[in-house]
Amino acid sequence: MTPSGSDVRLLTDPFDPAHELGAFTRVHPEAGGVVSFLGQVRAGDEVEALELQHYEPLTLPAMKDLAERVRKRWELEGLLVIHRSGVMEPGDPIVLVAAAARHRRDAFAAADYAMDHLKSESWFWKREKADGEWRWIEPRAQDFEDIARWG
Amino acid sequence: MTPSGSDVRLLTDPFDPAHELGAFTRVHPEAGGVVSFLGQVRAGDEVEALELQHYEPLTLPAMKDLAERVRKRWELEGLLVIHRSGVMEPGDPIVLVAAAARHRRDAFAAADYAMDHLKSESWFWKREKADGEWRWIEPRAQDFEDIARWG
Amino acid sequence: MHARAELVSSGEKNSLSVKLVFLGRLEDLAGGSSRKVPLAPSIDAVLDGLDPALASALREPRVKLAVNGILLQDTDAPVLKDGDEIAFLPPVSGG
Amino acid sequence: MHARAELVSSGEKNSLSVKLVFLGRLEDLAGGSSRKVPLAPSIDAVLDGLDPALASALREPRVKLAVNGILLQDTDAPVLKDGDEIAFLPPVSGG
Repeated sequence: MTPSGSDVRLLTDPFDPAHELGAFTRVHPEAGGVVSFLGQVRAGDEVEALELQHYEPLTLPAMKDLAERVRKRWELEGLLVIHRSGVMEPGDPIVLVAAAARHRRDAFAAADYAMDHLKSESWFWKREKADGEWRWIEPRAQDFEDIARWG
Repeated sequence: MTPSGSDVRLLTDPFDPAHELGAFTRVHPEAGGVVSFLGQVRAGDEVEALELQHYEPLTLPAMKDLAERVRKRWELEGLLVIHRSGVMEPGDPIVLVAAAARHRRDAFAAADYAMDHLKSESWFWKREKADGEWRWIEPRAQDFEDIARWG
Repeated sequence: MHARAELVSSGEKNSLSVKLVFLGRLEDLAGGSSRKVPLAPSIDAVLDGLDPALASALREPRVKLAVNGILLQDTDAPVLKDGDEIAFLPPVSGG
Repeated sequence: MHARAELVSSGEKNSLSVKLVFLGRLEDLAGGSSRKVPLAPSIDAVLDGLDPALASALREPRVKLAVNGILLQDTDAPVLKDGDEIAFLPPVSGG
């Protein structure tokens, strides 16, 4: 927990989103609503594995900066940001963002904004394994559109 | 589960949102993202207890209708709607909505829409206990504004 | 919480009745969540048989009605029969 | 995954060096995630000492640079010193 009450973590090992979300909710009983986003490695595609690479001196500090911006923009009781790095398999959790607020609209907007900006700005490089071959993923135009929504 | 893959429940007993969300996520590994909203009885207000009353012939059928509308409007892998009825205490979960989708935007919009419409349209009557006195809650103008966002 | 009325009245053989169900604050006004009253041909006639203060609260335009779980439109004036359940639904609380 | 470079070089006393860190697809091009190269006064001079194909990929405008964890602005041309860590950051993957 930072002084502002945000919990921002970069993990190299698997995590249990239900457990994390339950713990987050329990410490914010004064919040009327908690909105969460869980991103996981999609099963059923041809992707056999996914690797996220981070750069230690930049990645976590930038995640914490983003959390601060979210806290300033909306009235929240708490904010949780957990992001995996390393090799993951289909069904594995990649990212969990949760925003606890007295008012539902704040919680939705904060989680949505945090995800758009995590996806497009964060210092993560991604590669996917398909047919036994690893391939680096380039940026997607959709991310820039998502982020433009926030003005 | 209905044929369309929505899980809509009206419960008169407490439920564990982390457990429900974990189970929902596990049956939708093909979804890239899961957005959830958890509404709980706010702690720290003067409210000692909250009671939601439902009317059996209308309440659950209307929740199922809403779920169908959400499924038609966005491309989802799954939709979970759990709503409590009966007497609850501060910190108790009231409502859990979760939308699983291949694409993040669909999951956010579906959960947001479902909550706006659940809150404003659902056949629930609410009373709160404060200072030992029960008081019925009237509709809020905010709900009509929330719902107007969807056109 | 409120079970659908038994379609066959379980009371005395000759007492034809309808069941009134009061939701939300109407429960407090009615002094109970439901009540059996003698069958009358129309909802208006049923309301005429109630305490005038309660009848007036039930006639408020914001109070919606359902007969046997089917929501009535404003212009609906159903003919009642023995065992019908009439629910009086004040505005939902939202929030 | 990539630890901040030790500010005091742990190698031989006389081999002044900088550490290059290659992220994403640049790791494949460089044949490794990091490399120690002899100290040169500027980033340009360091790049001039590399294989031309790699140097050209590292000079792409979309590749950002960080020195000791501080992101460089386009016009920054820092004077390098022994033990500095230069990271080459291609566009992040998003999605």
